[in-house]
Amino acid sequence: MKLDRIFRENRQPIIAALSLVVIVILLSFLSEYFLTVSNLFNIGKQASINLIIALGMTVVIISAGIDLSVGSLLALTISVTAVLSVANGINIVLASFIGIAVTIVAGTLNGIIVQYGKVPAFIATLGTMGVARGVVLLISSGHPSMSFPAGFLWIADGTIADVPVPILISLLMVIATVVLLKYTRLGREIYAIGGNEEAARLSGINIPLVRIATYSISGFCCALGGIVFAARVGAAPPSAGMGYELNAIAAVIIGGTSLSGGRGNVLGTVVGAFLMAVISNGLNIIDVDPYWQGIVIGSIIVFAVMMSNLRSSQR
Amino acid sequence: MKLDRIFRENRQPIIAALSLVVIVILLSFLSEYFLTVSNLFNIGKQASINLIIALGMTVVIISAGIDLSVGSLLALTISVTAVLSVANGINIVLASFIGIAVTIVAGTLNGIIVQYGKVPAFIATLGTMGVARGVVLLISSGHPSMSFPAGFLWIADGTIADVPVPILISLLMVIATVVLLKYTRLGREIYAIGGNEEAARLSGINIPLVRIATYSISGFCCALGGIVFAARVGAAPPSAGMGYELNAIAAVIIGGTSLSGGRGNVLGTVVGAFLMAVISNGLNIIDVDPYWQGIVIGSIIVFAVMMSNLRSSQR
Amino acid sequence: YAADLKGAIVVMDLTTNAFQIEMADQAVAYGKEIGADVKAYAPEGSFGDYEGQISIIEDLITKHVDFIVLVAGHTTALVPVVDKAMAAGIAVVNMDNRLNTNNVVSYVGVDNGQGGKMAVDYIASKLGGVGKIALIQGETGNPVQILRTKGFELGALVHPGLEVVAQQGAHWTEEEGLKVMEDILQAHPEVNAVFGESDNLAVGAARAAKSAGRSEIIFVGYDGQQGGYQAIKAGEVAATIRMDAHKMVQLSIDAAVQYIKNNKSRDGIAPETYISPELVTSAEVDQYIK
Amino acid sequence: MESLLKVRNVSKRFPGVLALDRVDFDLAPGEVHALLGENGAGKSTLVKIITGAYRMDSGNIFVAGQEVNFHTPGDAQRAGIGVIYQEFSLVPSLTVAENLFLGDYPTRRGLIDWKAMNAAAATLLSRFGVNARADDVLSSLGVATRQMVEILKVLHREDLKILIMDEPTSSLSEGEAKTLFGFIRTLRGQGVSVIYISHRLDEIKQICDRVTVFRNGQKVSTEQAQDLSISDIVTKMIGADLAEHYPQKCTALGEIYLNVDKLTGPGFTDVSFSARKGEVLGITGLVGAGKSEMVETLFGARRFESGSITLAGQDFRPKTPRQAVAKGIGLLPESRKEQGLVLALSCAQNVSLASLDKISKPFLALGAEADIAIDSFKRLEIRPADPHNRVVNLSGGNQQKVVLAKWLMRDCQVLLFDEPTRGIDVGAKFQIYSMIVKLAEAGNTVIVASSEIEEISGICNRALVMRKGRLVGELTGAGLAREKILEAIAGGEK
Ligand SMILES: Nc1ncnc2c1ncn2[C@@H]1O[C@H](COP(=O)(O)OP(=O)(O)OP(=O)(O)O)[C@@H](O)[C@H]1O
Ligand SMILES: Nc1ncnc2c1ncn2[C@@H]1O[C@H](COP(=O)(O)OP(=O)(O)OP(=O)(O)O)[C@@H](O)[C@H]1O
Ligand SMILES: [Mg+2]
Ligand SMILES: [Mg+2]
Repeated sequence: MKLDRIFRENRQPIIAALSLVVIVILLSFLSEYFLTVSNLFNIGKQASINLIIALGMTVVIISAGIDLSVGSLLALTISVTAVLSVANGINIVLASFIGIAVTIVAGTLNGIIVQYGKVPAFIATLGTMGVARGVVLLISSGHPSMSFPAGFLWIADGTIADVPVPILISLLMVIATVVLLKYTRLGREIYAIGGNEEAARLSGINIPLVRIATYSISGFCCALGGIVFAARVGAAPPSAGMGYELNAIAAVIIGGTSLSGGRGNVLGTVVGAFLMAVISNGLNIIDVDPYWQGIVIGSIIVFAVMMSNLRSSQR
Repeated sequence: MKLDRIFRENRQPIIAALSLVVIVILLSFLSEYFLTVSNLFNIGKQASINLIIALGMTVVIISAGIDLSVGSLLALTISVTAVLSVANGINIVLASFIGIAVTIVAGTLNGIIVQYGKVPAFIATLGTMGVARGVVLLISSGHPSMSFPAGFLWIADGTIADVPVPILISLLMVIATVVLLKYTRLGREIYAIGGNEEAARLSGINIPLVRIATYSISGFCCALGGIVFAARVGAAPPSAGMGYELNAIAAVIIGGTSLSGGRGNVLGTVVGAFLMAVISNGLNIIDVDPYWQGIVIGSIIVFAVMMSNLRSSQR
Repeated sequence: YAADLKGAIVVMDLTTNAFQIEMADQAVAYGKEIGADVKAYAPEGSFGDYEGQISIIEDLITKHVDFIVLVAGHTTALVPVVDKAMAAGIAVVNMDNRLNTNNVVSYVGVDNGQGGKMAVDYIASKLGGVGKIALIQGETGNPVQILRTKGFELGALVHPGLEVVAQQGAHWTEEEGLKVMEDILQAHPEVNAVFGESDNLAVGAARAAKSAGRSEIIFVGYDGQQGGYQAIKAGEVAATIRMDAHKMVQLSIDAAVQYIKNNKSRDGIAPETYISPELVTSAEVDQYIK
Repeated sequence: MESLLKVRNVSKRFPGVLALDRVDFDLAPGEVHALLGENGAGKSTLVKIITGAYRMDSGNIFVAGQEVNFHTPGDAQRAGIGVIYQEFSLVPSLTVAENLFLGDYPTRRGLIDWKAMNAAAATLLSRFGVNARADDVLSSLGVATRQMVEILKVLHREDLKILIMDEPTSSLSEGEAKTLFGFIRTLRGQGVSVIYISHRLDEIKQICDRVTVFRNGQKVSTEQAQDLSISDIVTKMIGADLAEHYPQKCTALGEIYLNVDKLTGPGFTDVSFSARKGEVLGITGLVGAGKSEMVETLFGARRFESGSITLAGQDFRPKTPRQAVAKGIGLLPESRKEQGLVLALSCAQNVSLASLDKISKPFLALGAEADIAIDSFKRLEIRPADPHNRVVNLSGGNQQKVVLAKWLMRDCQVLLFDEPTRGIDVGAKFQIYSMIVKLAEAGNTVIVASSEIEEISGICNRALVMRKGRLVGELTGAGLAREKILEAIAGGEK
């Protein structure tokens, strides 16, 4: 009875998870290299940035918003951190915190434009996407190649108890987001304004605060994703994160969160992000022709989501 | 009274149009070259492809869907046409028709996946975006450079009664879409399923037919956009149309169509597409530093939409 | 003589950038020629997905390939992962865009700055040293764009008669070149010559000029792509700066093979090899058209 | 006589609920057949199965002797079955005219004839005395007007053989209901058969020929309406006798707690009144009189232009509902789906929506949340009593009770009820009435905006009458008799 309900209400993430398992099994037959600890860690690291961003995106989408600026915000963190530390000699830890703070402010600005400027989230964050990217190009234009110090790279290369740090960071973020959404007042209010803003308003929920918070949270996730990215690449390329918005949104939706808001869960997003990472890693490992990769990835994703939906909404 | 209502119900497109006028006036003070007939035709030509695609996108979004595959579908038309005509010597007119037909079929497939596969439109069309791009790469990979015959280029360079053909084509498409949405049964049913699908279903509207039709229409618009693109560029680059989805969606939303479906109009989309084209053309004409362009474009668009929304939803 | 070696060429973009596609194709073909199994990889994402390149190299390390020819998307971003690959015993050869490290088997490339300068010199000679020129840049902020722009700007200083009247950014595509050129023609109709930082850009820009009836404007591209050659043959583009993909690939793979034969030692392998960019005009173009 | 519509052995199971259990139902040509039952008895489910909106698990349906199996509501429509659904089946973003002709637009040479459509709509609207224009966008209209549009959308069809009405009067006032009955009689005269679902049992005797009662998804009986008294019907519905009486009104009123002085805002003008602790104050009036605007303004959901509100002796200018909630005010809004519930959330989550601060310590006490929900489900007899069930799966009446439970959890000093018993069955109605009186007895101030005269008369200490946005009367004591209220509402417009 209880299990039955859990299954019923999480049908999409669960079947997406099953698809993931099927794909993993298939790939481990196709290549001996696939199902090795080192490759699994590999996948975990590769998934981490998209996953961290997608967590923030999940929060925003549950509140019936959307955030297209994630890629640019990620680049913003990286550039601010790099310009401060590499070019201006500020301590890397301090510089990172400033980079993160700036990005949270930018995210918050998204929320303010959406809430008080009444600009549809799509346009507001599309605007921020352009503006933040411009800022990144401007502040890094004098410094074509900035590399981070070796110590900083530990964030990408280090391990704790043999587990790579990026995987641990994503794990922590997943737990934090689960707790936020499931066990805090703010989380519940996020579902409420996404499900029916008017009913939420008439229940005394502070809509502006909740809405703006979702975009700040997304900003924070982008910032964290940016730090991991920076450590992974060891540099501050101004084009970092281009096109990430579609990947993050795709991970969220594959996981069963609906773009119309009010429903969705974090574990689905985790499955979605891993599904994407596994497919992309697997296709490289089994040497699928690059021309075919787009076709295969597109088909698998559509197919996985289709499986999880068929019969689900029968009356 | 009548006018009052028209204004009230079209507030967003009307104020977007006013922003457009303000920007045009500003730009004509900033550069003597801006407000010339030749530059206006220029802008019209530059806006045409995005506009044509955005018309189909308007139809899809009013039905509460979305189509991310537009850029890839546009490329599909181009490649199919080019491979058939340039590489296989089939008559260009016939080849174009086949290209258009293939693209309409691909669009229809989007609709079928969304309707019968119950895949969220975002994922379904994201999948098609990847698959169609893959197909484009595959079929054009043997032919690195295909150029279209001079006669074909007339579609981009020709004029009728001194007006460039791409502008006339967009004009025709605008009229066709207005008529479709306002004066045909299908058009109104598109609004109905976007506004309240359950109500539409209970009112006996054939949901599958209407939904699939919207994606076919979008496919047709992409195909037409592809033909104009091919004639403008004179070649068939497999990268054609990358990133067009966000531009088309932006034009639609700037024009006041809501992503949640059920409302919106074509003239708004026209204003949206022109707003984007004018800003981009204007910034080039007044020689704005490329680093600043993203910042300026993003800000203007957010600002224009903000203007049209403030006070609109006061109670 | 390189039988059974598994190799990879990793580029940035196998979809839009014809020159990178060309490099990939050449590498696969040359691999076949010498009996090595070379496969081409590029990130799924669009412009500038360095992170995707890193993931690919990580996957290649997992697969224990023998060598990687890397056309890096960024000068420093890929250094850490290249270090890892080298440490794993994989022979990494850096090709074309130069990495900010010496921990590779060898670097084989073309001096992009020199190419930019060659383009201006050619334009100056065609205009008799006097005229107005426009620059259409590639993806703003991209390292290749930065080098080519620098070379162009330095080159232009040498010709006091040349005036740069417009400088606009575009992605590396034909339609962006077309659109930017349309706008330049509005604001600076007096322009005499245009340098596009890739053949795509030059071809698109030339198309805009042709539509506007301005076929006399001189266009110069960069890369040596088939599209560019065709346009030169058709008289629409005057010249391109050719980078010999075949030669670069050959030098790179040979270096990798030699490194493996040497028991992973760099002895006797040139740490860097530059091949000169060549100017291709209608006089030379026929030999390159496929 | 051969039945026009014959339902045999129809069953339908939803996850966790057997909504219909081998049900039979017959509809004779030209009769008005009432379908009654408690909230969640399965009435709406049967309707949706007949029209093909839901698939039945087993059973057979015959229309005019032919077995039918409609796959979509469109099929049923083409077979001459018209339905007014309990939940609005209208498109808010379209105009009244378009909604009236949804799926069936008048066309000329293949194109939609807007002129003809608007003209036809205007005729319909005026014929039924609906106060709306053909080109009004539906979302700008009040609930009652929308309900009329919903009704007209079906009534105007010419090919109608069977008309199914699922609680058509739940948001209409008596006057409009009367008009509607007139049309039902006309249709019956033309040979149309009608299935009529309502919780207003007094209506049944007025227009129905036969009565079928459902209980817990099973059919209890079908009988001639004239053979049944209302209390017979109630007994059949709930399976036991219901002592149907209004609760004893509280008489010990406390001091004035809420005072409204010359309040003017969109929808109402110059309204002044005061309400005491322990008082149940009614606000009544015709549809569109401005009752909802009035209470929503007190709640901070709308802005007022001039005048003042005093709460517990202090000036009170709520800008948002949040401020009102913080001051101990709660509002049960008139439209449960749009304003009351977050349909995607569970019942328990809806119940706690206005009281999250109470269970946030600082993490949400999910166990306590469920317990509180179960508790209120018992008090209000919400079925199924599963706190984790998504509220969208509840029957209409039970959904309304969930909204009520939300405000009970909040413990407000002032409760504003806007049409509190819309769509609620008789049994539950009296529970809610006694709940309201208990709230007042506990020293709270309760304001009930309602167009149901019965309930104004039954539970209010005092009632204000609104007409066109103005207060036109105040009734107390003997003035709260049914006829007196009717008279005051109709006023000079008789
Ligand atoms: N879509 C659904 N999913 C799950 N359960 C449902 C669904 N629709 C109805 N139910 C359940 O089926 C039962 C019958 O509901 P139905 O709506 O037919 O009741 P009703 O008699 O119309 O009640 P009311 O008078 O309150 O409208 C209820 O227990 C309800 O919770
Ligand atoms: N959002 C709105 N925009 C414009 N007009 C509205 C809006 N809401 C209500 N109205 C109109 O205001 C008037 C008063 O409506 P309201 O719903 O307050 O009446 P009411 O007295 O509560 O009656 P009932 O609740 O029975 O419909 C009606 O004419 C209604 O159509
Ligand atoms: Mg019901
Ligand atoms: Mg009301």
